[in-house]
Amino acid sequence: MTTALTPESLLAVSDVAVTFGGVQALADVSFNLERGEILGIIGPNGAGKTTLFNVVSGLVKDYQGSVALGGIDLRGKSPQRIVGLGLRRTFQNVRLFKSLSVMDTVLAGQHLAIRESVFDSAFRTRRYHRQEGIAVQRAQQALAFVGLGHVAPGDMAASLPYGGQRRLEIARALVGYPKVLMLDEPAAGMNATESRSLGTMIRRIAATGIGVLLVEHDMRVIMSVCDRIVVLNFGRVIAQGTPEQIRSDPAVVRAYLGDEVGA
Amino acid sequence: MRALTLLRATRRPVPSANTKRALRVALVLGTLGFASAPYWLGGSYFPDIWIDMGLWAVIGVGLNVVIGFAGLLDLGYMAFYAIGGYVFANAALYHGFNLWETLPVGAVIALVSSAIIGFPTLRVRGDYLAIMTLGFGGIVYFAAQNLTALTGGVNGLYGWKTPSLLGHPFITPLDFYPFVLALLVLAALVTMHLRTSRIGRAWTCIKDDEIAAAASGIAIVRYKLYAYMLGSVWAGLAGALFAAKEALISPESFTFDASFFAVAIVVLGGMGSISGVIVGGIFYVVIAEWLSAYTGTLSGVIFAALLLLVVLLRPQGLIPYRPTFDRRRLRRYGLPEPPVAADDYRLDP
Amino acid sequence: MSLQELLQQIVNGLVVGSVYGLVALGYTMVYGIVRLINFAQGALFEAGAYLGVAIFGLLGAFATHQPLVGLLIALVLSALLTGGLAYVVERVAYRPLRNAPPLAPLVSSLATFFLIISIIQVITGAQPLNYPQVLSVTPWTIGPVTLAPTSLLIAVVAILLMGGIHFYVQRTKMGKAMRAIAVNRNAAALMGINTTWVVTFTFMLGGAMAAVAGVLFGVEYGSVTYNMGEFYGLVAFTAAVLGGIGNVPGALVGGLTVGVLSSFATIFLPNQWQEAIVFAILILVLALRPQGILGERVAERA
Amino acid sequence: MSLLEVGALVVRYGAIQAVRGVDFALADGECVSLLGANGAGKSSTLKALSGLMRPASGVVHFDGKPVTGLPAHEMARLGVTLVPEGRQVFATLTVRENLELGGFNQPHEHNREDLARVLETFPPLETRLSALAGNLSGGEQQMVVLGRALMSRPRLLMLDEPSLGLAPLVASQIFEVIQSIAASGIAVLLVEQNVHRALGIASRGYVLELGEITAQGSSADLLANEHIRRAYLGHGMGEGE
Repeated sequence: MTTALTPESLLAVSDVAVTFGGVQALADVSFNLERGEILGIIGPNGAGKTTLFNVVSGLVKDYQGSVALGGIDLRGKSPQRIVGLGLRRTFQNVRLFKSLSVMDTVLAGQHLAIRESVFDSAFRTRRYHRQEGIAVQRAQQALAFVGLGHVAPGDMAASLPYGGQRRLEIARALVGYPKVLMLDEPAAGMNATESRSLGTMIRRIAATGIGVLLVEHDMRVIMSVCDRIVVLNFGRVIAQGTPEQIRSDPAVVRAYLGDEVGA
Repeated sequence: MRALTLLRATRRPVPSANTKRALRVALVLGTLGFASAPYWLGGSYFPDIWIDMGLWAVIGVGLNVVIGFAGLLDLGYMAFYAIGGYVFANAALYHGFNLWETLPVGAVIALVSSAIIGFPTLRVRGDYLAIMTLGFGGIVYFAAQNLTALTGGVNGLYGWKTPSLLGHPFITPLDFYPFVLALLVLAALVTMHLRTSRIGRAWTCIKDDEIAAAASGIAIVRYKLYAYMLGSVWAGLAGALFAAKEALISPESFTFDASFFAVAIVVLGGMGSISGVIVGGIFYVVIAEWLSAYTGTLSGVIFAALLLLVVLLRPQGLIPYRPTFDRRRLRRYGLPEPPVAADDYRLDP
Repeated sequence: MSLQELLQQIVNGLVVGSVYGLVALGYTMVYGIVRLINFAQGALFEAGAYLGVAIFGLLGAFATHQPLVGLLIALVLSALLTGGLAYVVERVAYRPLRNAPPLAPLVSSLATFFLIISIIQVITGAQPLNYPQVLSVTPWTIGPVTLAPTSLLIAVVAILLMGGIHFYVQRTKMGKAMRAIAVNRNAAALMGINTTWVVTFTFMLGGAMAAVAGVLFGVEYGSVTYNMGEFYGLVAFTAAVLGGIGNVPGALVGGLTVGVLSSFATIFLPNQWQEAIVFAILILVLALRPQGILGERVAERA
Repeated sequence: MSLLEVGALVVRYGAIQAVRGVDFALADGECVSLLGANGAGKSSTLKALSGLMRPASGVVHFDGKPVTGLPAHEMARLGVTLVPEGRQVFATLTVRENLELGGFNQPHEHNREDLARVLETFPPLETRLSALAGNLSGGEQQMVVLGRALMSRPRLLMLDEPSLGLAPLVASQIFEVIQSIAASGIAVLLVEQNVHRALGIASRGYVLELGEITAQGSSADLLANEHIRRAYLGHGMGEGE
């Protein structure tokens, strides 16, 4: 299955293959992600989802095929450069900065957007105040967007309850105004109510035009939020389609529940 | 949205405004009183000690950028103190430079040399970094002992013309004291400003979690290098002042022990805490001075034991840094204070 | 510079290098198993050397009449006592920080290092102490080089011990447990290995080897100084890194290399620069080949 | 009497409660399966039972004795052996050394006997005894960790996703071995994503969802139950809530 590079797609993953020490971690993986779309990536443990995330975010550099973001080939670009091109991610086990306040966390997310030199910072020039003012305002917007608008900005990030930390991590990514947002198991550790409100938030994120790549084990979230779903097993795409199609796809059911004995 | 009310974090009880104001006034008066002590105590002993405290406090403030802000263990920090000192001594001795003309040169050379040593160093793993800076400190120490043409060897350099400013010569320690104080205030202010800015946040991110920092677009190695440079420059300036005030510079001020004490000052005072490391520097001089009346080596035992106790029992140091975000900044930037409702805003650059 | 001089320096370098290797062993084993640069190792080396002085002092005339037996007693006792000290260091300064941020154990091992050498300094008053002469000092002349019998004894003891440790790590149950922990501590615990104890034991073994090196060093140079742990600790660390930290044979290779190189430096450079050479090697290795000569024994996690 | 009894077990990672008070039991020689989607709390349960993690609360009895919170090496000495997820061989040690480490607390004679038995069970390992375990294929590594576990003469063998990442044919071989282990009288607690295979081996099963047991019963009952499908593939949000 060969998909031509489609520059009009926001994120185009074409024929990506990765081998780790003789083990084929990914093979022939192709899909596109459009503006405002939510694409779920699912599959049993060890299916290659993390490897795929690492390829797209630039942590795995040795792969075949191509990944393009907004028409720009990502091959050979450092993770930090890819962030600059408009790709942000969250982590499976929340990774917040333990010695930053809630506000500073979201300001740190704007590292690439804030234009102040060391001199501006050291001597608090007018440009410093102007830049910080804009950054704080944007941070407030992002915090409000993820439902943390009422939290005291000076509270420590780590003092938030778990669900709040997940939201803060999303705010830190959103405030970089990404084109593509990759969410790595955002519902892990959440109860049903929390994951439902998380689903609503992901929809609102996509509504702003951001393409969302969602890896998630909580099927309720996946099935209710995603526009399309890509299913991986043993590093290959075994199904691709809408939640309805995926739910009844026999290959998917087999991947999750295993073969009947003797089959 | 009901679940969100659970997200509201609890806060510590706030002391009343009056208590806070009284405390702040007391603190300011106390600090002023302490800082001006050499003037009303008189003599030359006290100004000497106070200059020592000031210089060690500057060392603490500078090294705090490296260790406290960016989380890099630097065991060769005093090398930059040496570099500043020898740059001044050479400029004064052979080129007739005055202290004030040399200070910027010393600062620039400390910056450049820290960039040169930092560039290969900061790519290695965290624990190797400590060793590498230790090796660098060692090389500078041996260079100071043996590059006789530049450093005067073990005897050091001395005998330059007394520095003067606007025709006023600097002879007594009290002449130098205001400049040490000014350097300390500048160092404290600048690093405090850096801490709450783009670069300071980047350092904190790197210290806390390099992977998450990179995911926010922070160039790890470059910002580590900045921390190393912007920390080392203060040692360079302090070293130049130290040489000028002593009218002598020799290798014995830059042994590994001195770098160890610098680390101890930062960890004891409180990593990241500017007031903490200043108090740490003062505390160090008090202990060292007080004990030197009995035995010079006992201060090593006491400081090592204290350092160990602090790491084990109070890792945040004596005066911990409590990061927060000052609400007054919101007012300053004309922004509403929380709660901010989600519907008021669109996410749009 | 003559060929004879060169050969002589190689021999000198190999003798002192074997002692470096023994100290490096402690760094390498502890690093291999818990990924900690144990700064205290240099202080344990110094403590071992000073304990040796004390033991020789207690043996008094006996050591003069039976120098080899005296040396053996000094080696064993100093190793045991320093091993005990290493136990205390591990319990007090390392174990409580097992889950602390990575800076904490580094700083605490640094503090421990400084604490031990400062205490030695306070007790001995910063004066160098003399070591008794163990064997007759008439050196042998072998072809173009001269070699003191003591030096040969030292090299032989050091290299035999390193061989013994290598065998121990490769062949015994405890050694296998150490290597298993180095790869994967949790999986090792699942095998029924008391990982806490194995780590403590590794610290003790490293300390004991440092003590043996300290006594041998004292015998070779005839005296010990209060700050020897500082410089030679760093030399040994350089040796460990050069050989490939975490790698037991690497400690020997690194020790001998550093020994010979710094010995060469005495030919080409003024005496004081010998020490700077070691720092230069350290920085160059870390910058250019941090995995060392024999490569780091880093496991690829499956 | 039960070999293993777990009561109100809670496991937390910081703020996250991974296991929210589960109760279950397992008789001597019985093979029981623990099922559920990723993140349901299966691995955390096994980690707590093996001593790798301290449970936040709850009680665990093994062979009638309280063993809650014992460290991993003591659990292993009691005969509770976990084969962790992702194989985790000692990559830089040889296969023989890996297997010998499995019998760390067994007398030397046992090791010799057991090594022969393990090689009988896994013939491919015979020729690879002196190879470094890290250089083996995934299937061979799984044989090493299973063999390593058998060397400890376990009374309760806990397996965490033994077929993870293995090609179907290799996985089949592994399942056959697990079946024969269970048949030999060793109690087995099996966590496995291949539900049909797992229930084919186990006599009973428990279904975990978000850290709680939501279904249990005989393998036949569970296979017939829509509940399993739901636990893995989910329903739309709002349904069944």
